[in-house]
Amino acid sequence: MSPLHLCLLLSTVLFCIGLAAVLVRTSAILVLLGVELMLNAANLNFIAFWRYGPGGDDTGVIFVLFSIAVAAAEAAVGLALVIALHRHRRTIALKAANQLRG
Amino acid sequence: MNELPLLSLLVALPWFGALLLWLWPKAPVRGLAFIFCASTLVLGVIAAAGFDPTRTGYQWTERHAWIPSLRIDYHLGLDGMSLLLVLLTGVVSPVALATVLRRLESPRLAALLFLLLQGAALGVFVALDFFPWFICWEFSLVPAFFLIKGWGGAGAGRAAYTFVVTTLAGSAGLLLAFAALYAATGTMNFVDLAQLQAEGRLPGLLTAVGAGVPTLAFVGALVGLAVKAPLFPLHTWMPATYAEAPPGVALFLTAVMSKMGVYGFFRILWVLFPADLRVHADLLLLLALGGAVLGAMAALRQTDVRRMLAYSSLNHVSYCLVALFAAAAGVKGHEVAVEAALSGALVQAFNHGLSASALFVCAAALESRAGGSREFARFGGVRAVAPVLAGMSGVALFSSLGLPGLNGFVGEFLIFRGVFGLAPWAAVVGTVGLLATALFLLTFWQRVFHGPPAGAAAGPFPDLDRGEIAVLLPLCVLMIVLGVAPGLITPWINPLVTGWAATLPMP
Amino acid sequence: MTTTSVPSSESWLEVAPLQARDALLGLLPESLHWIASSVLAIAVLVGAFGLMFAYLTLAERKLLGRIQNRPGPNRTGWAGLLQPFADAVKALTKEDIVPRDADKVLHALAPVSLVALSLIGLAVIPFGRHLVAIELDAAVLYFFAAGAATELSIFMAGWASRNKYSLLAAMRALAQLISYEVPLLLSVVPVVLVAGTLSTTAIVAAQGGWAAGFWPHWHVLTPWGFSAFCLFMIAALAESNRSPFDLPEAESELIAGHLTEYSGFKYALFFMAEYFGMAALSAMAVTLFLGGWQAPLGWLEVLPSYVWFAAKLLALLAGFIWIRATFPRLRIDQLTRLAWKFLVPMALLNLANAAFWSLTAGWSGPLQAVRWAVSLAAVVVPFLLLSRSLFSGLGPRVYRYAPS
Amino acid sequence: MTLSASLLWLIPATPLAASVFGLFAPRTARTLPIAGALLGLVAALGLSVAALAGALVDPAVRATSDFAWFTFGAQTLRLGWLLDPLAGFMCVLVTLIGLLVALFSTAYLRHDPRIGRFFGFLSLFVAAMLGLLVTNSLLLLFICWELVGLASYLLIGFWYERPAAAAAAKKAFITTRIGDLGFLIGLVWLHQATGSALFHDGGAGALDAPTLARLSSTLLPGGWAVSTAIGLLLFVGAAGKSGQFPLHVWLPDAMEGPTPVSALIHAATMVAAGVFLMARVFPLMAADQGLATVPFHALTGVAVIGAVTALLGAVLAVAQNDIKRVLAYSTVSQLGYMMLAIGVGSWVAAVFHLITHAFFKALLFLGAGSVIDATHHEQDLRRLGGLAGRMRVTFATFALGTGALMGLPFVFSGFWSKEAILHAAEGWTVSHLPFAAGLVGVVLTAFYMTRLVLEVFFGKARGEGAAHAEESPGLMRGPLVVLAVAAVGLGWLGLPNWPWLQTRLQGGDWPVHGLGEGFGLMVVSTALVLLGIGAGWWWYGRVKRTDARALDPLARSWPAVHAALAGRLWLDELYAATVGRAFAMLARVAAFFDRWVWGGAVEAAGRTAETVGQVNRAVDEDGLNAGFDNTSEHLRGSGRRYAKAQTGDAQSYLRVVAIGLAVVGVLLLWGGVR
Amino acid sequence: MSLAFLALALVCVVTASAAMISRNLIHSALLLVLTWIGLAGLYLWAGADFVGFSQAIVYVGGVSMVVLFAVLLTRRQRDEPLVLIPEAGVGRVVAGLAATFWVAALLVPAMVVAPLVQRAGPGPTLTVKRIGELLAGPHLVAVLVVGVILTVSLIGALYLAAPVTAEDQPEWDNGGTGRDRGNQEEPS
Repeated sequence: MSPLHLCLLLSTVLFCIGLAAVLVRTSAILVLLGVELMLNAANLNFIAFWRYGPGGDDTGVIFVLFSIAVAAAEAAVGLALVIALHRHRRTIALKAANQLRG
Repeated sequence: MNELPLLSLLVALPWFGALLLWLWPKAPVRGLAFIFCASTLVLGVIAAAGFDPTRTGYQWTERHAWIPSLRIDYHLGLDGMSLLLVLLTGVVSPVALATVLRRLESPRLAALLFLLLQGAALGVFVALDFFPWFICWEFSLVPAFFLIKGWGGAGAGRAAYTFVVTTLAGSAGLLLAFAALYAATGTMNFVDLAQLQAEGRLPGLLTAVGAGVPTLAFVGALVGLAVKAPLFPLHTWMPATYAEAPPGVALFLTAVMSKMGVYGFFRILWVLFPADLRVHADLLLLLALGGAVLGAMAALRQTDVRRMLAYSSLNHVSYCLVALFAAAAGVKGHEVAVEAALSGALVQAFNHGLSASALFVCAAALESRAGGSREFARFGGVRAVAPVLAGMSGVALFSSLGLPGLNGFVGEFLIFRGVFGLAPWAAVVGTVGLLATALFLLTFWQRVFHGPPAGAAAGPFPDLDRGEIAVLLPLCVLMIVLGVAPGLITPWINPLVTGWAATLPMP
Repeated sequence: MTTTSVPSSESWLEVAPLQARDALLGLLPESLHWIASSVLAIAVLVGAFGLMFAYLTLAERKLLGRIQNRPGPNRTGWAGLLQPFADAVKALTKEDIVPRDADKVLHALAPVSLVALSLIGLAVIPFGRHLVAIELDAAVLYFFAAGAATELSIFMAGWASRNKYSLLAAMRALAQLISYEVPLLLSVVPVVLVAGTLSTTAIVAAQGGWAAGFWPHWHVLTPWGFSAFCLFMIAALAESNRSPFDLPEAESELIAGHLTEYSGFKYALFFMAEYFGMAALSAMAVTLFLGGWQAPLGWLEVLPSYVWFAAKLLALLAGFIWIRATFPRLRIDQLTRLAWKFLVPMALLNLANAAFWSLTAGWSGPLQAVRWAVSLAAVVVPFLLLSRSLFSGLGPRVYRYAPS
Repeated sequence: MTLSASLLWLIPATPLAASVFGLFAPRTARTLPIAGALLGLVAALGLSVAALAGALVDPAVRATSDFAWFTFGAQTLRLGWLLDPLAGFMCVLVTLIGLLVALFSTAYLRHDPRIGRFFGFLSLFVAAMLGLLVTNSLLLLFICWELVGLASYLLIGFWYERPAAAAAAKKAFITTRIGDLGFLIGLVWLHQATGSALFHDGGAGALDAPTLARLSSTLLPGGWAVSTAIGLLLFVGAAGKSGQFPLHVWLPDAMEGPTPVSALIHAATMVAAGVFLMARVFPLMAADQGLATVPFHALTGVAVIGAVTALLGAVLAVAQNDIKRVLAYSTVSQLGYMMLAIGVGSWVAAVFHLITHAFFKALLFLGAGSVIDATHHEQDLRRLGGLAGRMRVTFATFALGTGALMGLPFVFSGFWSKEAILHAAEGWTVSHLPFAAGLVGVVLTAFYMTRLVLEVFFGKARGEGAAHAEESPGLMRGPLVVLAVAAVGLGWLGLPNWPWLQTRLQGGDWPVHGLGEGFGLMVVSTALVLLGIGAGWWWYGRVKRTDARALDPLARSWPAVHAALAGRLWLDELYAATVGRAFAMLARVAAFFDRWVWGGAVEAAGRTAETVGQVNRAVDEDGLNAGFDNTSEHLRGSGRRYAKAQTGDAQSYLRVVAIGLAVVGVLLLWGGVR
Repeated sequence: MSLAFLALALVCVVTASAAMISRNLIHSALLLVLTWIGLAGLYLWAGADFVGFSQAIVYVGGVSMVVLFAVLLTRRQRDEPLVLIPEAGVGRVVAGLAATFWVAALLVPAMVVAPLVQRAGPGPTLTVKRIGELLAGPHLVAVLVVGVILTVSLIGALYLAAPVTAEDQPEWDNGGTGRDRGNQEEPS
């Protein structure tokens, strides 16, 4: 098990935890946190490949920086949505927001 | 070649008038309509003045490429025959318009439709390319349909329907014929086609397209034209239509629209399919004679004034066709007879236009005074009550009877002179038609005008008012003048007829 | 302390600390050197700043007293010198009350994390020519990362005590901290721009040397530098909840703010963390603007670098205390308006000013004067405009709650 | 003062101009139209006399003046005017009698409100008649011929309120029209054959010798000469106009018109037009005389028809009860004599008899008119009688006229002209039957005239109209006297021994022979006349009828014959049965065909089109649409099912995405998809 | 493998799973912050200092605050217990875990099988200057775009979250006016 594999393994685990949270939990905020976690797992991958990969260029790192910035923006908007949802539905359970259906 | 686009103006003016009527809500409808209607007569006279009878071929021509890719041109031209018919339309239209608009509370739409109809009719007479010709030919049906349907009698709807459908069915044949011609020669221009025919290449080209195509094309064209100028078996739409249509429209139909058919016979069949025409001449002559004689006979049985007039115009138009078909069978050596027959046909067409119009105006006058009823029985002794009406309709009646001294006789004499020279038996049979015509017209005259005043005549029966006299007088004067001096109109068609006679084949 | 090679040219005082360290490390096996040196560094830092904290509380109370024309604590030891130890004993012996419904874990964790986070910021500050705990390439970034984490602790404190007021106070404190973190960082950016690096040692090195023999290259002595320094200090005050911005635990406000439910040693820890935060921010200010351990004049180089550093640091701390004594407390809305409508715009403009400064570095002679003039104008004009607009909105206060 | 040929057109023009006053003047105008008409007639008379004088200067020459009417194709129709003694004499005859009749009419129609119109029509008639007389073209002759027909139609139907008059007018016009059709065919054929519309065009005209020789030499398929056929066709027209058998039926009915009309048109002039036509085209008719090979000669036909008509007219006149109908049949019979004269080859005798007959027949008619006017429009013999005493001048003139008609010897003109005809008929080589018919006609003529005179003037006045009759006013008696003088005097113009008229007409020599040569014939005819008179007196003179409703003496002796004659041999019914019904049948067939057969065909076409449309709609409706409808229904159903998958629960979507991701990944990596 | 990596990995995994399982939102938020700190450490361990510190600043400083504020602002009515958020049905849990299992079943073998090119030895060094050049160089556009994204999203978030007009305010939120807007009965 090379260090790279370990890193990837770790990021996969984190990713799956995040995914599980997203699929299972009913609270909107937790789903968002799950998503954040999945994003961070992805970042970890980048850094792992930057660290252990063939190397040569640092795009991975740059990518992570941008990913962090965008994730922050995403978190802000997501939570603003949750607050708006709460204002109208008085709950943040995802079940409440199911008007958009067939 | 005159530079003024007179013919385009001629066709466009009525349509422009219609457009103006449509757009200008507060227009003085009657005045405006008359101005545009009469303008065509003025233009016709100008065209006549500038027309050089001695020169053969077309004058006042305008030829512009319309659809270059299909080699279709916007080609207008005037020869003796078209000039004659344009003048006829010019004279008859105001009469018809006046009759249509008489005592009509909302004349706008009627006037508009009539102007469209008139424009289309003029278009037919001056177009020299099949494309514009056929457009005007078909387009004239539309306003006619609506005029009949809108302002006609009780059964107008059905009559208009049969009228349009039968004419359309016929013109479908026409379209097929010209499609064949186009396929064969690549052009639809009458002048070019005539040129091809003159060089004798047309039949060859047509057979190149398909084995039976020449005859098919001929039959198609024949059917299309036969329906319009009611040739005997295809005339069934006519009585109902003339009876049900408003008098003014019926007048225009009989005076001008049927002449479109005769014009078509000359312009298309005579010029483009002489050989076929000659082959079928006898059969067609028989049919035309049937039209003449049986038409007159049937008229005897009618009790409805307008239906009787319908049959009488069938009779007269059939005489034109008798002359045409007889001439078609003519061979070298019969030039005089052919010239007599053809010029007779054209003169008769023109004169019938006048006399039929006058008769229809009188019929309209009678109708309007008898509360719209058209039965003979409703009248009696009108001459005592309305002598001027009696006098005018007398002139019209005797003119259509063919009394010498009036214009009817000239055409009749020429036709009989021509037909006798070409097919004596036809002439003899034709005279039976003449007799029958005299019989039913005088019977009508006797029942309606003579005898003690009865029916509607007993009640309030005002004589002709200024409007009606203003319409009828010019017609009567024209009938008398042309009767005495037919030389006024024959010079235009003489070179044409001589030209045609010269092309007769060897016996 | 990373094992840096010791240049022989410097006076022995400079290198004394290094040598002492090497001596100590020598006792241990080579493999443990790395860990030992870092533990040593930590120990030294904690010791130094702990001691400083103690006497800082004393100094503050003495200075406040003197400013308020009263002696200040003088009962414990000679002129109150033992007061800090007395306080310490008091804090330790006080009963540590924890609310029943409080989130025990968070309640305990909050003060500890706050102190830890305040301290770890000091790792990157170059106390002397060779006295820097960790030589980091992105040192400044590390320092502010640590600083940013402190808000968490405050939230934990506010939340864990299960007390409406403490929670509300925590929220207000957080609002203040967040809104002042922006100008703090923005005021640092010009320095990084001009120095061209995030590493603190490089920044201090960049401020070495003197122009025209007597004018040190300190950032504060440039127009944009001075403006940036002022902004940094105001923001620092707000970050460490001091004086004009000490709304969260001000007496006249919500009791003790997010510290209401704390007593005893935890409360002392909070108190200590606050002072460590203040000290850290002052140290960063010294490094960035006051030339770190650089001596003000050429011939003053004789004193060791860490002495100059300590002097500047103490001066700043005195300034803090001085400000606390003189400025009235700001209301929460005035506070945030100051941040967003004055500090942030000034910092952004200052950034442009610094850019201009660094681009025109090559100018010489008369152009130098032009450069100064433009830079000065770029500071003064926005200051005047913004300050006028700052107070334009003030009108009679609309009391939403109190019946008019 | 002579009138040259080129001014000939003035003769018809003046009355025409006068007619315009009559026709277009306001209805009730009286003086203007009358004055106009009379002035026109006087002028025409003057001109005619001048023209006659011109013609008589050299009877042999035919002065013509031609003009172009109009051109058709390359041909030009040339018409012209012709002046020869025949035209001159006829013009004078027509204008003179016209004038006298006009004068008579002013009195006779003084009560009629539309007298202006009457004189308009009268002038129109005279104009047309004169035009017919002086024309040099068969076409122009035909035109005037028809206008004369029109005028007669208008005049017969003058009192159009009376349905009988209207019907009579129509019948007259139609019957003459039938004849005219034959005329038209003949005219057209002539123009076809000769190429010229003129009679005499310096050798190229239709009647010039070279063309006639050509015509008679060209034979028709049946062996007939072209000239014969054309001649006979023209004779058909003449028969129509002159009331020859079988086209005579309209003449008795024409009596519905005012009496002056009957006098002028149906006695003197118009009916004579047919005879004039035959005289004018005599060269054409006689062209085939010389050809032995020709199976039938035109003149033979004319003679036969003439004889039959003469006999028939006379026979029918015997049993008529209307004074004017008796005279009408008498005219028919006399016209028969004229056609007989032409048929036997002597057109001069025919013209001579025509001239004399015109005068005494006009006299008789005007006499009858005066009787009718006096007895307040009583025309039935049975209700007249005893007028001799009351109406002396009318009786005297009527008696002179009767004498001339019957051909009382030597004194009356009728005797000489009839003698000439009988003399010519006697000399006819073809057959003697016409001569015999002529003789029988003489007897019958004498008989019915005697009956007429006895019934009207003698015996007791049987009707109250007759009872109060008194002599007509002066204006009516004047013309009667003039006509009486002419009726007597004119005979002497054509005496066998002094054939002044004949030489002028013939334009050449005329055999002069003494009285003795034809004396035998004269004696025989005089005897026959006396026989007729005796018979007349025997039946009607011996016992005067006293009661209007009394049976006619003749009916008592031969009831069957009398009934037949009274019914005019049922000829009208015969016509109605044959020609009338045939026409009606033909008309009904035409109408039937028109409505059902052709109409039916179109209707059928319409129906089939509709049914095709119906079928098409049915197929379209049930077949295709149904198919489309349920497929779309099916789609919508499935659509709804799939919609359920959209639960709105974000997480369920994410689950699906995850699984999808896994599946796709697996496929990509190991599925060997790459 | 270095002890540090294992420790950090352990921290991350434990805190992450705890966060996701925890029933108390605040606890899960704070645990997640720890995860983020663990991750920052991992980045530092991997040698990407700058990334680690920015992760720290952005997540621990910024995002955590936003999360915590969100949690606080969306707390239930005063009278409902904060903690117990009713869990979804068992079916949902099973389905979710199944899906996760399938994804894992894809990722892990893929990772194992994947022919990864490894580079032994110390990791590349990345100085701040290098990062600066990269950002200001080839990735300048990306930087500007991210700037725009941040501005827009933050303004959007602000708009979404803040109750702009009266009717947006829920009836239970009396806008801090003290009066209970729900029942506006007249003061007696």
